[in-house]
Amino acid sequence: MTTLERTRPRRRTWEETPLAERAGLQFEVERFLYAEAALLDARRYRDWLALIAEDIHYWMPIRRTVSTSDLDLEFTKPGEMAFFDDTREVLEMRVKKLEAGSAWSEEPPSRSRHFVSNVRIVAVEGDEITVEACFRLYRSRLNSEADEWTGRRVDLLRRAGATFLLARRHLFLDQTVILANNMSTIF
Amino acid sequence: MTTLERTRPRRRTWEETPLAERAGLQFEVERFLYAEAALLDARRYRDWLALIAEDIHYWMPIRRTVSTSDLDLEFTKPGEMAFFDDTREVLEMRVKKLEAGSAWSEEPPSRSRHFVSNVRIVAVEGDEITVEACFRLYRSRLNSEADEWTGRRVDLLRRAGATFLLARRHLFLDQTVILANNMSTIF
Amino acid sequence: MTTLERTRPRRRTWEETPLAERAGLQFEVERFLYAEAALLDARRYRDWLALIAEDIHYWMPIRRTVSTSDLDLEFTKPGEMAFFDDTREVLEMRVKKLEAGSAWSEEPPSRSRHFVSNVRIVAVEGDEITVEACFRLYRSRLNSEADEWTGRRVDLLRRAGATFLLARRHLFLDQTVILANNMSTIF
Amino acid sequence: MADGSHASAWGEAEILSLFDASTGELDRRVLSDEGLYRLELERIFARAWNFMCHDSQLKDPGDWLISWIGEDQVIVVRDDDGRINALLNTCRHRGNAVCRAERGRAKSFVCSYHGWNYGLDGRLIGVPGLKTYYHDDLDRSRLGLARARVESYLGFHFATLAEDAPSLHDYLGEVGRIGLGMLCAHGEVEVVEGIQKNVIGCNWKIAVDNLFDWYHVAYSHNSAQAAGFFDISKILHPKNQMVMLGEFGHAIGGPGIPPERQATIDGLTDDEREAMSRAQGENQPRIRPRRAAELMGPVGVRSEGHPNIFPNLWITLSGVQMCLRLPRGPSKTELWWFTIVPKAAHPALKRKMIWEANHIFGPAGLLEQDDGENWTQATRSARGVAGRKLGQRLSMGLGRDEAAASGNGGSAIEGLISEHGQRWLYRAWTEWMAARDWAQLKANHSRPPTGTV
Amino acid sequence: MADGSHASAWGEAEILSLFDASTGELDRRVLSDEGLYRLELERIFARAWNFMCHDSQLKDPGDWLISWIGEDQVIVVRDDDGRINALLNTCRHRGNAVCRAERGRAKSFVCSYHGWNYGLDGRLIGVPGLKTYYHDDLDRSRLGLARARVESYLGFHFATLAEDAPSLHDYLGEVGRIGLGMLCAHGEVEVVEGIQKNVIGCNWKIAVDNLFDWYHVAYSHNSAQAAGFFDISKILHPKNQMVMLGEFGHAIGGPGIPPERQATIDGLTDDEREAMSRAQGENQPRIRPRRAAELMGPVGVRSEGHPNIFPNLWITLSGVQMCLRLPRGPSKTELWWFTIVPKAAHPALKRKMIWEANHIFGPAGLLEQDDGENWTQATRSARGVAGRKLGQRLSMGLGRDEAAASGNGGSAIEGLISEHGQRWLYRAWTEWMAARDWAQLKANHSRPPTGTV
Amino acid sequence: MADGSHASAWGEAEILSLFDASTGELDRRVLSDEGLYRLELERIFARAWNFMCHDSQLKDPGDWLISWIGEDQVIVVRDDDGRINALLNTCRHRGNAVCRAERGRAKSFVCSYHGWNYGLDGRLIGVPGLKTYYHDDLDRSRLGLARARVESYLGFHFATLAEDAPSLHDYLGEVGRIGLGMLCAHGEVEVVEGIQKNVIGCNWKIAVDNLFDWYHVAYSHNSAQAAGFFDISKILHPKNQMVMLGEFGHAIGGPGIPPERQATIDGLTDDEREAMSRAQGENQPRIRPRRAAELMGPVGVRSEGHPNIFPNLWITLSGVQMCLRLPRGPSKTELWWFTIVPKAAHPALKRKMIWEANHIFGPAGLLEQDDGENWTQATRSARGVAGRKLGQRLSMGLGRDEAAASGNGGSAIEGLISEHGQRWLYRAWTEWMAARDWAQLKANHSRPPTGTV
Ligand code: FES
Ligand code: FES
Ligand code: FES
Ligand SMILES: [Fe+3]
Ligand SMILES: [Fe+3]
Ligand SMILES: [Fe+3]
Repeated sequence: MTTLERTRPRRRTWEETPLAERAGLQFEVERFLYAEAALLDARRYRDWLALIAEDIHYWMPIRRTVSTSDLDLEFTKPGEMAFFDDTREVLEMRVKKLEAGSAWSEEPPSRSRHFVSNVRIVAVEGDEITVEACFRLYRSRLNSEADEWTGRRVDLLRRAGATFLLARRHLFLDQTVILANNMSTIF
Repeated sequence: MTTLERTRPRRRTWEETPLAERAGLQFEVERFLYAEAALLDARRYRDWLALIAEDIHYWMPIRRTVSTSDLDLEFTKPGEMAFFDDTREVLEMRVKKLEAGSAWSEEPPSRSRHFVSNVRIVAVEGDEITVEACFRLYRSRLNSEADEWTGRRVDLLRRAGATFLLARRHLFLDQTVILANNMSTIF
Repeated sequence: MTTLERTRPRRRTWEETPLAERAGLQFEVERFLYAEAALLDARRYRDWLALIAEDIHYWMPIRRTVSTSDLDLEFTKPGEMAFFDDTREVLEMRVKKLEAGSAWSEEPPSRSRHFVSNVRIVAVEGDEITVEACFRLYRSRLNSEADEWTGRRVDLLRRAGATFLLARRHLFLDQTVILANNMSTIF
Repeated sequence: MADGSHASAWGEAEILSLFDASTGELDRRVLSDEGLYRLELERIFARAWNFMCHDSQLKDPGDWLISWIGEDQVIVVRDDDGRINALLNTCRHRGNAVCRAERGRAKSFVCSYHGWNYGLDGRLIGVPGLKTYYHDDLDRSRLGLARARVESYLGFHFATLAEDAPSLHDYLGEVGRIGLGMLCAHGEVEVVEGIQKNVIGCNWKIAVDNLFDWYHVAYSHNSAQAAGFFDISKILHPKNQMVMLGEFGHAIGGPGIPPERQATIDGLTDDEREAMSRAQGENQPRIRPRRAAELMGPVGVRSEGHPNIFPNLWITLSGVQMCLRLPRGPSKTELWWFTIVPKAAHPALKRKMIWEANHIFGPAGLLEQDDGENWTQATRSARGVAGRKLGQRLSMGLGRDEAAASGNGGSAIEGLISEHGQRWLYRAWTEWMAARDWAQLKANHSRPPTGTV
Repeated sequence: MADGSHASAWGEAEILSLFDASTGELDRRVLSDEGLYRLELERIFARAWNFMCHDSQLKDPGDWLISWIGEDQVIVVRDDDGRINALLNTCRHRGNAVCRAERGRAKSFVCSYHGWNYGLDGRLIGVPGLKTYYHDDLDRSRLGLARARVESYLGFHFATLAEDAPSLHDYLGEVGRIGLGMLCAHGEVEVVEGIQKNVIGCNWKIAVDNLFDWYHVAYSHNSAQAAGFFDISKILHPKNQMVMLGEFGHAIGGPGIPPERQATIDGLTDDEREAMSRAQGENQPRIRPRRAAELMGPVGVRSEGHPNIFPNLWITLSGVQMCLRLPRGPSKTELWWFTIVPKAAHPALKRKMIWEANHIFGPAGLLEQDDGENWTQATRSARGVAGRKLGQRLSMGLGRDEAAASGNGGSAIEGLISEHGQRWLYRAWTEWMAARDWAQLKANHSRPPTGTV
Repeated sequence: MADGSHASAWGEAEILSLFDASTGELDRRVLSDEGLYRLELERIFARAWNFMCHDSQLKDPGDWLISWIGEDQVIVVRDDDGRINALLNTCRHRGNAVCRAERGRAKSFVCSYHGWNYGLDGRLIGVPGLKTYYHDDLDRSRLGLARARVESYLGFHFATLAEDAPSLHDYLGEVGRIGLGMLCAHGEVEVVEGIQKNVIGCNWKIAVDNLFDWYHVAYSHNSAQAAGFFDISKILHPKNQMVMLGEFGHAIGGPGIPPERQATIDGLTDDEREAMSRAQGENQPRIRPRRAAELMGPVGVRSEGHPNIFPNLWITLSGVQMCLRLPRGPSKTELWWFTIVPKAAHPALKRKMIWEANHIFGPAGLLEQDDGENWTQATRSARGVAGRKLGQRLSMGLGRDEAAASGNGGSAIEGLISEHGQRWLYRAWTEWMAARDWAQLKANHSRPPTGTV
């Protein structure tokens, strides 16, 4: 939510830009996000890394079940514990691990499907675009094991020539207890 | 189906308008529907109500398992029993209820995710736009309870200055027996 | 993956066409795919057949759980066994079967929902457009049986006047063992 | 999945000890034990008169719908003679389901596996290859769809699998008949199109005992009050409660009309009562016309509470809705909401009744929403190793009230909100569960009490 | 999940009473009871010869695939000497699965937990830290992967966990061997790439007995006929049915070639037979060449029906497909579809065979689609308290036909469509389930009958 | 769902035979049998001291969080006197859950069903309608939330449901106290915000015994090494392993500091030790200050291994994390990861500790990811009819090492990587499971051995 709050002023200015321009950017952004998702589902991790900015913050805080009065405690904060709190260096390690052939939770490799939906540009500042979306990651393993994770995603895209780079990905999961053996897949 | 039937003539005229204009409207409509969904998932119910028209009909009929020969009986009709058959006044009550802090089925609050997909403008008449979409509402509660509802949605959007108002929402669920403790979430 | 590989050179040329044109085509393609999906969910199979090209190849190979080193064996190849390997003639038989009123796996008829997401135009050659998407088919039956299938879809659309025809549909499922009584639904 | 094909581990004495009527102490395993659940299917649902449908749901010959006796599916169908039949939905050849939809209209029932064809009365009337493959040697008279006994009262059809069950009339007794009478108090009724169905993660009995529970309304449904949906103070009448107890576990609990007020009403014509109803504003049950007295008797007519036809049929909103609570495992219950309106009611009144039914109960109902969450948690905690040993406490009003004979076999307790109804339910439950057959149940069940309860 | 670690509640007499061969009455609990299911894993699957794979699926040393014995996973692998081994897929150290993919090629099997390394024959050939941590004190010879016995016939590999099981050859007997022979009638075969696998919510036995069930074809698969996919009248041959019965439950059911037609065929050369096959048009089984007689014998060669190798291997389309029915719980079965073509067949013919296999059976098959729905409902209704007491009726043709010895241990019944095959299956099932071990089963199983059946 | 309301089928002798300490042979049913699992909830979790939380998680009166004793939910709350209470999360009226969030702050606990109100110490302080509906006749003193015994050591709070359990101090014994001491070796600690929770499809014990398992590190976590995330050779110390065994199943396993190195350390001031820690680079446990000796004793202070407080509390990273393994059925375990930092640590050091904790363990941890897959497969194969008969082999180091008294009730084994810890765990498990009560367990449990083990 906080993000939504924070970005509201920004968004207003973005809303003022002409429809055609906004529609065009929406197309470019969706195209990028879909292509990025397809690389992960195709297990083309190296090509995926090529879309990741040097300074990326890839973060999934822990969600807790709390009463309405405690909603400020729903997600852990930066610097507290998290499921993912990665720099590019860590993401590269995750990729190396997936390539090792001995990452048993992904050997044989899972079958993943990254659904990116409800894509919304919430802020544009210079060459940086903040995008919110709903995600659903479906993972099927071995004969019949299936996991799914859904949630809200806040990405920061940065223009880099003809394409974008992913400079921030914050993942707000809709689960508290993770109902899966692990989270060995890249979200 | 009936809706599809009814709107076919209309749709044709809509199809005649220039591509660019149709694409622009598609962008605006999706943008509105995604923003509306985000408000519900962010539990910003008051802001959501601001998008609801005074004369909204928010309706979810009951679906039944019937043979091909009885498909006209698949959904209950207006005036018969339904899961939702709400005016704006009822929706305001639902919101008040969610805010009460004693709506036990939502206290602690659920985690919802409204996926809006396959968005199709099926008719445009003056400032009113009929939009069909596939929806998937995912709800996670407490430690591990998860429900999902999918179906077809027929919305009527009405232009109101820079934004739209939701003047009709008809929800056609893909379930007969509801496989959940309740439907305490707004769809 | 192979498809992705193969289409990479092509794609580049497509990428060169002006943004507005690409966005417009994206809109047309999504519009077609959503309308096509809606026909299936509305059980309007005859209307759906009207969108199918004479020379369609409707194919769903079998997926296997294999190690990283054997990923070339993950899907069966054309000419090997498959779940679907249909010509238009076979699709017409499937429709006739669904209409027979004695296709017990669909009598009473299932409730299906075709979610088409992450739509990506990967190649345009003359009047033929290659489109990739993520799909999720949700099927609900009788009182409470629910199945879902997700995967990657590669479609070939061919311009036919004001609309397109579906000239190829290759479905790459995210399951190996099919966790359902049957696949009596059209994907 | 429960198979229940072998005898239960639960002995009679052990079962009787699961509820102590003298203290209101209930053993929590009653809500969670798998073996007890399987025994319930045998000793309660297969033995009781189960509600199937109302006459108006099956207008013409061939009209059918699916209902349940416990976890057994039943086809309820009107045959060409207009009789209602209840047939197990399983083919006598290989057991396939003969009907798969929820409802329909049929000339006969053809099995989709090999095409055996059954008449609307269940008789096996067609067998492909009877002459050839079967050499005409198939005792068709013994191979009809299994029939349950069907009897009706006021147009409400019930079915039982027990040959030795008493007649429906005797089974209902005064209290059960009052419950159904309440539905018809305003004249001949019909069921509105559309039955809301949903599944709750609770034991079926906690959903049933809740209907006697007027204590939970104020707290559980506080948010509906806060939303301005209803005014608890107007409907609760905590000091004018009446609980009626009947044989075999039937009971009614909730507000009662004080004798003096009823006296006034008795003095009025039906038109005057209608005027009075209109005058009293929202959320007030409509005052019953004279005919109600015949249907409900002098005591029953004063009840504006919740009847339960044992085991699982709740009549609510003073007769506007019924809710079936169908067992789906120790921790799962399927709810079916029926809405009933007088055939002759003015369209505007019907609309109002339907609108209220749509918004009060059902999975999205502004009241009902919150109950499932409490029931689910109560069921869950009955599974814990420590939790299930704690017992539940149903002592409200115990030993504080007087029961008087209500005149025709039942008895009535008037006073404050209490848990008399819940205690009566669980006492009857132990008796049903301990009895090997109807003979034993008839001999050993509690009679409605009089005097201090 | 069934743990089955304690003795079953089912006694021998009770088991034998579950099917009455004299009336064809089958107790429905056979299809739903959890305890019986657990006993099946012990007394049928762990004891029987289970189909593993065909030789062509494991071309080279190191080629392996996963198969199942009941619910136990088995690695089937060709070792360096070309022998096929069947190894339980569970490490002898801490039980981890040694293989997780469906198939692959390996030099050895390394466990992903601590790295124990097993040879292609299952021997434990490497243990990290053997010298240091284990002080070279680990009896490796006793810690290889558990081996099942493997024997083959015509290139089809089977495995059993029972030391005391008869040889595969004796186990198959005449009827089982005819079944496998049918697959090879047109020459040496290979399995086509791609096995369709899906899970159906039914008991495994109803899927198995269905293969003898030519009675259901006309009604269950009516829609495929309506769609113009096939012409039932051309394939059913209701008056020329032949059922063959073998020891231990093996059987074959379906159309038979009348003796006179077979006589004509016998007079033809293989080329003439091919010409005749081409002449007869669609959906007709290809006429078998001379070699078929050696493989199938004078009676068997006349069968165009469905063999079942007890318990769960169906051979269909006169030898173009096989289907395994793997138990996954009392109400769940996993189906595996194998497609078999003669190695030497013309590519065009192979394509045609594959196309047909792809469109007839499998989860999207135009025929197969509809069966699962019926089987699921038949299984479900066997769970109901009332439903499971009704029994199933397998009496078609009972006492109406003559069985004659087929020459090599089996017997054949020729006549109309019947349920002889199903009765034979369930009779054998009770014998397998009642027997404590192979010795008792050998002593107490039914021999293929002669005379009136 | 397990109901466990009837006595277990498992006798004492049978239970004791499930693990053979003389060979290290473990019966696989220990990891899969439903009846054994239900018995574990009664005889291990309801009886043991279960970890609830650390003092820093409940700063102020009214602060509460949910924890578990087996499958029973517990509210852990600090009351107005600052005492920590552990209360079963189930209302004494009808059993509803009194708290549904994971954590919160409350003045009292109000049940959402009927509004019964409980104090922070569990006392029933408010009952709507107590005077009216209950006529003031409700023995509130007997209807408080059920309380578990709570005792603490070094700020770590534990709870038990067993009246007859020894004190926490005696229960922990030397080895348990060393484990908790390890967490505090660097000074008073606090729990970092955010507990990672996830569910794994394995039996809880295989997750527990794995913490003693330094043999699996090299192979299971090979990919983390390949990714350059850590350097196994720097952390494994295969030749300097120390296993400590304590009463009631507590144990510690992993690298030990050689006496000579410890002697050097003992000679250093805390500042010198800090300098030494900084000097030694990545992945090396921080050298403990002088205070550690008091907390851990002369032998314990040399352990850099993994303590387990029986049954399910793992202390890891030499005291930076704790992991609870909560039972959720025979084939399901819920993991909770706690991260602990010294209150006084420099912010930069805290950040570093949190960063490491976030990336090593937890469902996305670069090490932890791979364990679940092996545990799940080991559990699955323990269910198979054949698989479960094979046993597991825990013989590493058996009879090869010397155990010496560690001075205060425990004993220590120094040497190579071994399975002493796992054997001690399963031996204790059989003793806990066979004992009818604490008296029997106290009498019959194994004492930490000395001499050859
Ligand atoms: S099962 Fe119904 S006709 Fe055979
Ligand atoms: S479990 Fe296989 S090596 Fe340890
Ligand atoms: S259940 Fe808690 S107050 Fe009634
Ligand atoms: Fe309520
Ligand atoms: Fe069939
Ligand atoms: Fe590990």
